[in-house]
Amino acid sequence: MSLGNFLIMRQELLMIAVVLIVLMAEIFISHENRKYISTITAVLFALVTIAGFLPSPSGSLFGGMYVASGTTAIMKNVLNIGILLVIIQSITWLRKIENSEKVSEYYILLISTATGMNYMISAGHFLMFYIGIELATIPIAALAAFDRMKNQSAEAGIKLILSSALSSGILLYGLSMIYGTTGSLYFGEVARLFTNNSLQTLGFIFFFAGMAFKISIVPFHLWTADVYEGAPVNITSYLSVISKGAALFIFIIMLFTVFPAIIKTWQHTIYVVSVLTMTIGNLFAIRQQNLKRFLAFSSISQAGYILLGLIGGNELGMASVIYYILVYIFSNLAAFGVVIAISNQTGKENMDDYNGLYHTNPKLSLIMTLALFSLAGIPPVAGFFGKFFLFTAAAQQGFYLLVLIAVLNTIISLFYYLLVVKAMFINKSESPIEKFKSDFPTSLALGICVAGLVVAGFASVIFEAIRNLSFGI
Amino acid sequence: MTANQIMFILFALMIIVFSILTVTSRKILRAATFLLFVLVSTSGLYFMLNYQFLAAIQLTLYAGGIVVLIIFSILLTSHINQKFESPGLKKVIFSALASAAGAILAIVTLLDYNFSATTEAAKEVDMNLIGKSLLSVEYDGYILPFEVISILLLAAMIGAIVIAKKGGPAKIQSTILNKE
Amino acid sequence: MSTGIPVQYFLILATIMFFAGVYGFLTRRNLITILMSVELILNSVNINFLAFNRYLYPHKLEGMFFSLFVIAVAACEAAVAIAIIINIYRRFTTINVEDVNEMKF
Amino acid sequence: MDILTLFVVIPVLTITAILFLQDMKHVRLVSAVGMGIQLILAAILIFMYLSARHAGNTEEMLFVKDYLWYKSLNIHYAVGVDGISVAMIGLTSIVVIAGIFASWEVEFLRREFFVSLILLATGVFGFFISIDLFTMFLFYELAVIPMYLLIGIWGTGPKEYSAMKLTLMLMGGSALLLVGLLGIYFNSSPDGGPLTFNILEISKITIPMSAQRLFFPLTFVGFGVLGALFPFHTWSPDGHASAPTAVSMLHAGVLMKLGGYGAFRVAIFLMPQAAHELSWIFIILTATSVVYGAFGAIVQKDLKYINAYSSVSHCGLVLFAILMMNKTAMNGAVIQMISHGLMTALFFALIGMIYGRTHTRLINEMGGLMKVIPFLSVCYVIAGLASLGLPGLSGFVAEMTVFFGAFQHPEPFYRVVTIVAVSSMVITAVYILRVVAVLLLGPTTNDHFNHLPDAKWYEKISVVTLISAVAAIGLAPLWLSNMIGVSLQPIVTKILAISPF
Repeated sequence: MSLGNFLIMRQELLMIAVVLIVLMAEIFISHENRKYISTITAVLFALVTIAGFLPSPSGSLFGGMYVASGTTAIMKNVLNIGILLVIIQSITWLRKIENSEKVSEYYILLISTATGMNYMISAGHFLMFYIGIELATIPIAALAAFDRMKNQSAEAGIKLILSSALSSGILLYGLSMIYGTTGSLYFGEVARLFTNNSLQTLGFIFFFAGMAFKISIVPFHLWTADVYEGAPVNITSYLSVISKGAALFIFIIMLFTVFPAIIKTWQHTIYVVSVLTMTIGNLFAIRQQNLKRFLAFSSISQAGYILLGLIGGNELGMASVIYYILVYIFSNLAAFGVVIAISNQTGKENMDDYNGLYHTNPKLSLIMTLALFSLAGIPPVAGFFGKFFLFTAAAQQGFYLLVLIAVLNTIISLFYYLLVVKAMFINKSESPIEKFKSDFPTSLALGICVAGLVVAGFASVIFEAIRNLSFGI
Repeated sequence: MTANQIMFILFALMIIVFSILTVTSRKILRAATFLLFVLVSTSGLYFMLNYQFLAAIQLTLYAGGIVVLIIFSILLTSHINQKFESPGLKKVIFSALASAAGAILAIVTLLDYNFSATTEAAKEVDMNLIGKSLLSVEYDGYILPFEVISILLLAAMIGAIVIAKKGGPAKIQSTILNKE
Repeated sequence: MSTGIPVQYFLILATIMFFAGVYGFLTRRNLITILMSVELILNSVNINFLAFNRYLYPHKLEGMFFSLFVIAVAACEAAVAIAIIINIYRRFTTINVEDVNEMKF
Repeated sequence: MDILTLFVVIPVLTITAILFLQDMKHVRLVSAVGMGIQLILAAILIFMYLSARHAGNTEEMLFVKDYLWYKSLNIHYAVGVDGISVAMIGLTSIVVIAGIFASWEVEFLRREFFVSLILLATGVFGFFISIDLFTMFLFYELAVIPMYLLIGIWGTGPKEYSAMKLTLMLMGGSALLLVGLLGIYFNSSPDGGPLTFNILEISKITIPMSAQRLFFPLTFVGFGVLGALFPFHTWSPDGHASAPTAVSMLHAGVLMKLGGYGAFRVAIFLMPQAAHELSWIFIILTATSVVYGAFGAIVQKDLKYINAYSSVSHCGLVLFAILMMNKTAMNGAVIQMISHGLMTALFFALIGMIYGRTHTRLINEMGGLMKVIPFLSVCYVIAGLASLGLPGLSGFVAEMTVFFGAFQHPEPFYRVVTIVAVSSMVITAVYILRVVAVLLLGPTTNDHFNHLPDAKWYEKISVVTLISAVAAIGLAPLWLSNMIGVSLQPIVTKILAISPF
């Protein structure tokens, strides 16, 4: 092992460097210059994101503990784009007086979770996977409880950390069975020794249940709504997009590389839970008035659609999941970006407050509409392509009925997305949200999202690149 | 019956009884004490399995650290003599049934499985080996998780401080809230 | 040494402990006792790993190291959780889950 | 850039121009110019198409252009036209320009209105030029979604309910369609070659029968929802009644034709065996549409509802004729699509104009309009006569061809159903004449009506364009049916190969 080998791991190392720089900045920068911390962090993280796109060698380090391949590289890049957007979106919120004392802590925690996600995705050993997933969760719980002024925020934090601890416990219990039957925790060896006996299947089921908690799949979704509503909006968007995306990525890697031996078992399981997830997520989302909660439930049902890509168990499924999560990052962060902008400006988060928004803030309304259409899978925005590829992946394996159920579910989701569109465009309001101008970070983040929404669909290069790289898992 | 078996039965009984008491006791400080007993007995099991290092960690970090932290926060937040209301009967029955069913399923599957041990020679677990494995970069070396968990500890520390620290504008606002 | 005791005994012991923890998680309403249930669960996992390691695969130390790291992570989790619990106590002056439940479905 | 892609590019450019306009007054002018160019382009296309055919080009699709889009899934952006699509493109451009002039006076959010309207047109044009199932589906959904805003914002009556119902039902149709298309895609190469979405390539192979039985109903119903197939037609009356004038025109005139065209081009053309086997089910459904729509129109009192139900009936006839699967009937189906498109657009335009003056659409609240607004009234009579199939106007040609073709079907079941469907013509005559009698003749019921102004210049442009097209088809139907007939030949050959009658 030489120094050059560290290049393989440079993404994580760069992130740790950013964490340390911010920590140093917190200690050494004088009080007046604190306001630059946000900018510095955003710029540094942007550099990290760009660095991720440089061609990187693949290979494994530490005797197989750490694995990097084209697939993991593209997964990390997709997540980094999303994290960068969240960082930019947070800037305005952190400028508020009650948050000004803890700006650097916010970024340290946020980027630590990003590091955890990257290690999790690159794991080649269950221990790395476990530590990665905890590193990606525990700081997020602290962030969810960040708003010390709000009761709900603390509640969100405790619910998140307790349910994630329970899910880790369940997951570990399953892992212990897998360890007991295979005698190893390296992915490659487990995959080789995994057969279809009852104890291993039971272990896998515990493992699946633990992961289902993290991805908030029905019936393990109950914590989601409270946490999403209570946490600060930026953290909610982070949880519903980035955390979920990362968990899905590692889940798909594991299903394809560690558990191919019991593909029939997990296909059936995913079939059932994906139907449940999208249907129940949708049915709950219809009833929501608070937009954060609304987007939270809609993100549950989105996870259900993404499972359709997993079920195929082939490269097309892998590529479509990565692509869809990229699109989903743009769509959901655009929607959340609008909610954040309005919440920062006026503190309003309910659907009724959005009545007549188009007449006062046409740009925000249009962005919201695009984002919602993308979530619903309406052309010409990228969500249409993403959904189409997911459904193609499932149909390729002959799951036509599942595809039909999923498409009908998108119609239900279209119904409630249109309710928001209706509120903004059609409903009249006595006291609409007054006209305001967004500041630079907000506009920048929204601009990137919209560009992503428009470009990601038409530019087939993006999908093809993902497809080519995800071939070699 | 060998001394080993007697010891195991003793520890097992303690673990089972006190585990159940931990989750059913209606006095919180007692529950914490029972948890302490469980953790100590577990470390006894580790000794029996010949993992002295881990048994020591269990005693110091788990029994000594976490339980103390828990008891500390109990004293900070609760009245010691306060009894919980017992949870609703329906919930108890449902949870007990679900847990018992899960336990029986798991036990049956475990007993059903034919475990086969490896034929390779066992390694003597001494501090030397543990230290070397922990710092090894080769196969079966654990330096990477060791390093990554340090970031986790840092992040958890910062997170805990950020949440729990008082002061700043929060104080002003909370007094306003209290007045309301 | 542990001669004379089949590995299954350890596993059954761990299983009972695990499901006691799950039961506690489902029925308890005090946040600290929920945290204690989680500790039970993690502890049972450790017993499993160590028993497997010692009985079946003593040529490597994977199970032992896994337990080691699980203990460390559990400590982090407990630290953050207790920090939040104390914060909640300051805010609500209660740590019962039911009282904390401001939000509804 | 090829001429076909221009049909998508010009609307997009028009939208861009509108978005950058500073002065709201010029929005409608820019729209009219853009769509006027589109109309000229359509005329050029028809001319080019005819001369190419005249020069002996016998390929199935002309002006084919193919760009690889998503390589790994073999998705192409592929365009090409035959006589049927050329005719549909011509129809669309006429109706769109008429629609622009009919909505000349939209004041509320004018820019957004024209943008949505042209976006809808983009979807429709794109749909008709596509020969790749993926792009076809993309344009199909693109055409549906602006409807929600168009009806929801600028509509009347229970507009929000109608808009939601319409959007969800049409999207529900597209859900079935998506599964059907994926099914076709994954069966598009039984011998293990690369899978394809290209219609021409798929038409060369035979999809396995088991797959056809599954995916033909999905595809047909998927398109059928848009073509107002009974019992999925319920969005149509509500949607049309609530929509603003131009939207009703475009929707009934063009958008519903997407259903018929798609069912024909995708469902029947690609899966003729299943179509032949299962046609009896859908024949019953479409015949029900035809008769039910006509009866529905009789009992209505609202002008828009009358026309909406009559659209259900006429569009049902299109699907009915397609399912008869012989050349004459299919020829009739295409002519019916065009004729009904023009006619119903004319109707909705006139209803909108009359409503704009009288502020009511209930027929028993009106009367004697002939004396007050003679121009609009005369046009209304012409539209009515076309609708009930008066010789010399387009409706006659279309319906005669359809029924003539349908009756050629050798099996008695189909003949009986045809006779039942023919009865709708009589009913149509009843409700049309009743409306004309009450509305235009008779005494004036309201004093206010005596001072109504007649059509303005832009309304005249809109109406006259449509009427001249209706008359042109009625007076010289042969060139149209020849153009269609040549293109139908390969399709009919394929169908006849499996169902010899």
